[in-house]
Amino acid sequence: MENLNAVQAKEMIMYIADKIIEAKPMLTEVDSAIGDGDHGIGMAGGLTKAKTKVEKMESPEDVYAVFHAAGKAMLMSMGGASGVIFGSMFMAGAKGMDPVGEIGAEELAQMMKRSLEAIQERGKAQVGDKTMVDALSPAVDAMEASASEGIVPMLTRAEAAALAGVESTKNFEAKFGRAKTQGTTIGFQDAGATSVWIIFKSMKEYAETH
Amino acid sequence: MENLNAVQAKEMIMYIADKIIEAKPMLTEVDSAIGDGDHGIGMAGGLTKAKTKVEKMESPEDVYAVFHAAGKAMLMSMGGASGVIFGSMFMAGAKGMDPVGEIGAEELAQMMKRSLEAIQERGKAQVGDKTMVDALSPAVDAMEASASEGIVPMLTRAEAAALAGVESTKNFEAKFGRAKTQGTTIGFQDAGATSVWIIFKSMKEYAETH
Amino acid sequence: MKKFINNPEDVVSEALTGFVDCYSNYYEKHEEVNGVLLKNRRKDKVALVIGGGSGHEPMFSGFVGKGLGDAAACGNIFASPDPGTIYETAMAVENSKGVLFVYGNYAGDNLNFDMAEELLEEDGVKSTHVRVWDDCASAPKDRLTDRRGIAGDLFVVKIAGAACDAGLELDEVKATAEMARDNLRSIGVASSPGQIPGLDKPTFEIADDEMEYGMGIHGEKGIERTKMKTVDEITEYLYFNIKKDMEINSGDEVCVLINGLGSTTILEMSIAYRKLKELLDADGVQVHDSDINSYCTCQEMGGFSISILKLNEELKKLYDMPCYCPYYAKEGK
Amino acid sequence: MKKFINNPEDVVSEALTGFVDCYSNYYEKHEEVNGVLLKNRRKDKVALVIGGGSGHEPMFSGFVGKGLGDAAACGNIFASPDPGTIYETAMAVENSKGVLFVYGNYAGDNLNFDMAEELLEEDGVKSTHVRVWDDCASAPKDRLTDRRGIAGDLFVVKIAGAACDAGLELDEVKATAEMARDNLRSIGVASSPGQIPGLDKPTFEIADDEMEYGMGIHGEKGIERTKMKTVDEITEYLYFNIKKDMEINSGDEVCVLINGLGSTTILEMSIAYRKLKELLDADGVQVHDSDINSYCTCQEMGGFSISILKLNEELKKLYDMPCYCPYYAKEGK
Ligand SMILES: Nc1ncnc2c1ncn2[C@@H]1O[C@H](COP(=O)(O)OP(=O)(O)O)[C@@H](O)[C@H]1O
Ligand SMILES: Nc1ncnc2c1ncn2[C@@H]1O[C@H](COP(=O)(O)OP(=O)(O)O)[C@@H](O)[C@H]1O
Ligand SMILES: [Mg+2]
Ligand SMILES: [Mg+2]
Ligand SMILES: [Mg+2]
Ligand SMILES: [Mg+2]
Repeated sequence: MENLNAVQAKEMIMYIADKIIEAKPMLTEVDSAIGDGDHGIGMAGGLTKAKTKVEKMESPEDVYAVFHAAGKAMLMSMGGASGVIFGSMFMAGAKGMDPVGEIGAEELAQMMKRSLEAIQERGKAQVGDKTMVDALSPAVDAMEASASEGIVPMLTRAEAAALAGVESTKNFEAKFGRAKTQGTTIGFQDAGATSVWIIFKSMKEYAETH
Repeated sequence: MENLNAVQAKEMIMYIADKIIEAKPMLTEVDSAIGDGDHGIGMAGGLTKAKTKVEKMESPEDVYAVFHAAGKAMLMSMGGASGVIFGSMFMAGAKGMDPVGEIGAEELAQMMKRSLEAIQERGKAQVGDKTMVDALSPAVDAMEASASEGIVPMLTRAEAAALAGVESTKNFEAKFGRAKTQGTTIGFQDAGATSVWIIFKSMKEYAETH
Repeated sequence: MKKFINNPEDVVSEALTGFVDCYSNYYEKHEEVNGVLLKNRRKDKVALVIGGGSGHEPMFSGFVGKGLGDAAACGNIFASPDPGTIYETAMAVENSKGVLFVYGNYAGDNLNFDMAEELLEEDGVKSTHVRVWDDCASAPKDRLTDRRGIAGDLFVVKIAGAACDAGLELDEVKATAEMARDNLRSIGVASSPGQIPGLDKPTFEIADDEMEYGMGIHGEKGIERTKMKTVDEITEYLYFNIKKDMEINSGDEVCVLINGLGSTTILEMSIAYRKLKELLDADGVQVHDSDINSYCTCQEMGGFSISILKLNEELKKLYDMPCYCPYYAKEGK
Repeated sequence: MKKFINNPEDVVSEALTGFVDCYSNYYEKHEEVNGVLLKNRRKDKVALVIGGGSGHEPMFSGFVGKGLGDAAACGNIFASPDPGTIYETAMAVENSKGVLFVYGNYAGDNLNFDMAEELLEEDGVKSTHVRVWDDCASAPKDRLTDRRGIAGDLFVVKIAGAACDAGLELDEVKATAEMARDNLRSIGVASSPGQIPGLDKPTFEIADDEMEYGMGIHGEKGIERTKMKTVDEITEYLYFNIKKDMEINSGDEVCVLINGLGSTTILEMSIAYRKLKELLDADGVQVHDSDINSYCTCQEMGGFSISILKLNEELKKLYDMPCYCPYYAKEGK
């Protein structure tokens, strides 16, 4: 894949949704260990809505509109902190962009970067606060650094960076999230970061095969 | 003791009160096995009030007034079914009687008989319903049958009859009382019947030594 | 079970003091006995005195108010108040138009309230009573007077309070309250026990996956213990049992109370109400008014009951009169 | 923990349906989202929209009423409603005089309500918010905005509702509600956990003889875990902590709420109130009004909190305005 067109963006979202729905039990387990255990339910529900939404876009012509619709569907249905955070991951970077039929690696990286900024602006989490930002931030860095290599290599690096980010969350103490546990959270990975990794992994897998 | 005078009636009530207060833990245990465990607290509380009340009667001149005052103090303070029942045991038979300085065995027996009738009228319990009536009713029968022998022999027989009555309650299933247990009550003695026995035992002990 | 108390023996008196302190805009405590008195009460009507054992809060002390009880006589936990308490409480609020006592039908309460009525009679104060026996699981229909009073007490207090407010005479108020009582059925389900402060045994024992239909509000044995069911199934069973006991026909108007026994949440009871409403709709029964609340509790017992009051013209008129107390307020229609 | 539910996933929607069915004389459900709307609301005033996660009933849906919230946006259990739900709920009740949102200060709620405000702005609807951070145990005083909102929410809703009713403009209502928020402190104690329907773990774990000061209403870690104390000792500690945080002087007038977290009884909380009143009396503080109730729960969690609202002329006037909903009614003075 050289560029990502609007129809591919739609298919990519649908592919991500399937993978997140598949991972629902795993995400539940991860969130249960130190959170309130609802992250799998929330993400699976949100991405089901996103999938339904983009499925209805018959022959989409604007890549950004596809991402925006998916993010908005999540945002408007999930609730909790993660609804806004993960909705923004797809929506914020696509918001207000001029319609385009396809985007390259550079645009994709920039879109994710804008999303990251919006997420941090809204959620106030920094790297090291044991949130999804710990996976998204290095993934965005990796995208920016490797965008010139093309979409597939870029997403491959992004996935690896996200996974390392997930690992890093084990070293941090949680600062966000409503149902903090009583004990330490060190040694446990963050649920939202895990979702970020699954999303990048899915994007890469889709890109590799299309 | 040939007759019971008003001062002795007062002392007898005080003696009963001390014995019931002594028996509080035992009565609690008995009521706990199949009831709600408050019988010891209730009886001890009621007889403390009765004792305080008659203690204040400096040189009482009416035997019935002493019993009535004691019963009323119990009745007006104990609450629950047993307040009325045990209050009536002292009060009902003394109520409306012409004042007398002392009473003989016959009068004592008749007083208890009137109390029993009032208790059954109010409480509707029959012998065999596993209540204090199972001890009081045979005790009253014994009193009537042996009144001619004098107070001490009469109370000795009454105590024995009450104790046999307590034993008999083990064979019955409870029909009264607010907090019935879930299982069977057979094999357990009734708390109220136990109190009746202690009361007769105390009356006898007092009479023997005065 | 951990309790927020000081000395177990002081629970009732300390709680009454605090309760009356808290609602001192409305209530005062009787100086001598455990009676809660309404401060600014109407003086030209039959006095409504309610009461019973403590431990079921807000029942009974919390239903003293305008258009409700004029006073509540409070016993120890799960034990009837003594005749002295009842007598003094009634004397403090009676206005020479007589006293109606409304209380749950339990042996201890019956004995003590009867005794109090005798004391009032000796003083020339007219009084009478209505015993509430709404729990249709507590005895068969041919032994109505053996049935216990549970959350349905509230409806009888509401109607009796309105009848007093409407200026009815003592015998009329009594007849009206009895009409409410006779048009009323309740039945509950329990899932976990409550605990009396100071005692170390819970009011009953039940397995982790079990529940019991028809259990009483002191833990009295119910009619059937079974594995935990869905709330829809439970609601269906409860409604079915009420209908078996009291005719409810299409076109009837009813008031409904879903009453929590202590620790069951409004969230859960709302789901029960949803099902009950479906069943009532299917039967063509119209709900005039309804509540979901924990009005008659058994300490922190888990479970809830359904109470249904069938209205007629007269009951409806009285139900629609306004009432106010901190725990139960109706605007009136 | 046994729950009276059907499918865990349907709890919130089924409960909302039942709740609105039960109080259909007052409420209607938003057709598309989990919003509870007041039926006969005034149309000439700022709209007050409250909300947050479900599971704390009667908070928030139960505080929709006259002189209170015009609507409540309800999330899943212990999770903020999404911006769509908040937006649609607000749109259903706004009357072109703007919308004030009052909610507890939690990361998720802040994110979602902010997002909803942006959506309203895009549609030209003015809105603003007051976040309640009354729990003085949840963060030190120099990090006020990190504090959580607990039972004190009710006081801010009461004052904001009265300010709306009094015809104040949006910015004035906001300023008044903030004044209430800033004159308000709460702190609680927990003795046993609640449980989210469908989850098999309780919200926290605690030993049989322990309690925890300052625990949050979702089981958030408190400030001190200790052996169970007497309620007098506990009340003293809680009051002491509030006084450490907010100046309370002799002659001050306050409103007080003792709020049960789920399974703690009115009996126990009345004993706590008794002690609190003694302490306030000793400090020369006058109680203008007070309540003992379970208004902001954490499912069947054991424990209670104390909330104190310090009055000034303006707050008192607004507090004394009447309000009515099935769970909270004040007659007005
Ligand atoms: N302020 C925040 N910024 C970034 N990510 C956040 C923030 N708050 C929470 N998250 C992410 O959301 C995840 C939790 O999501 P979820 O369990 O669905 O929501 P909740 O915490 O409301 O139960 C966390 O693991 C974290 O990665
Ligand atoms: N109707 C009745 N007639 C006679 N005795 C009764 C009756 N009801 C209860 N009792 C007696 O009272 C005793 C229980 O007393 P107590 O435990 O003090 O009261 P409660 O049953 O209210 O807890 C029973 O053991 C029984 O002997
Ligand atoms: Mg979570
Ligand atoms: Mg007993
Ligand atoms: Mg008892
Ligand atoms: Mg959550």
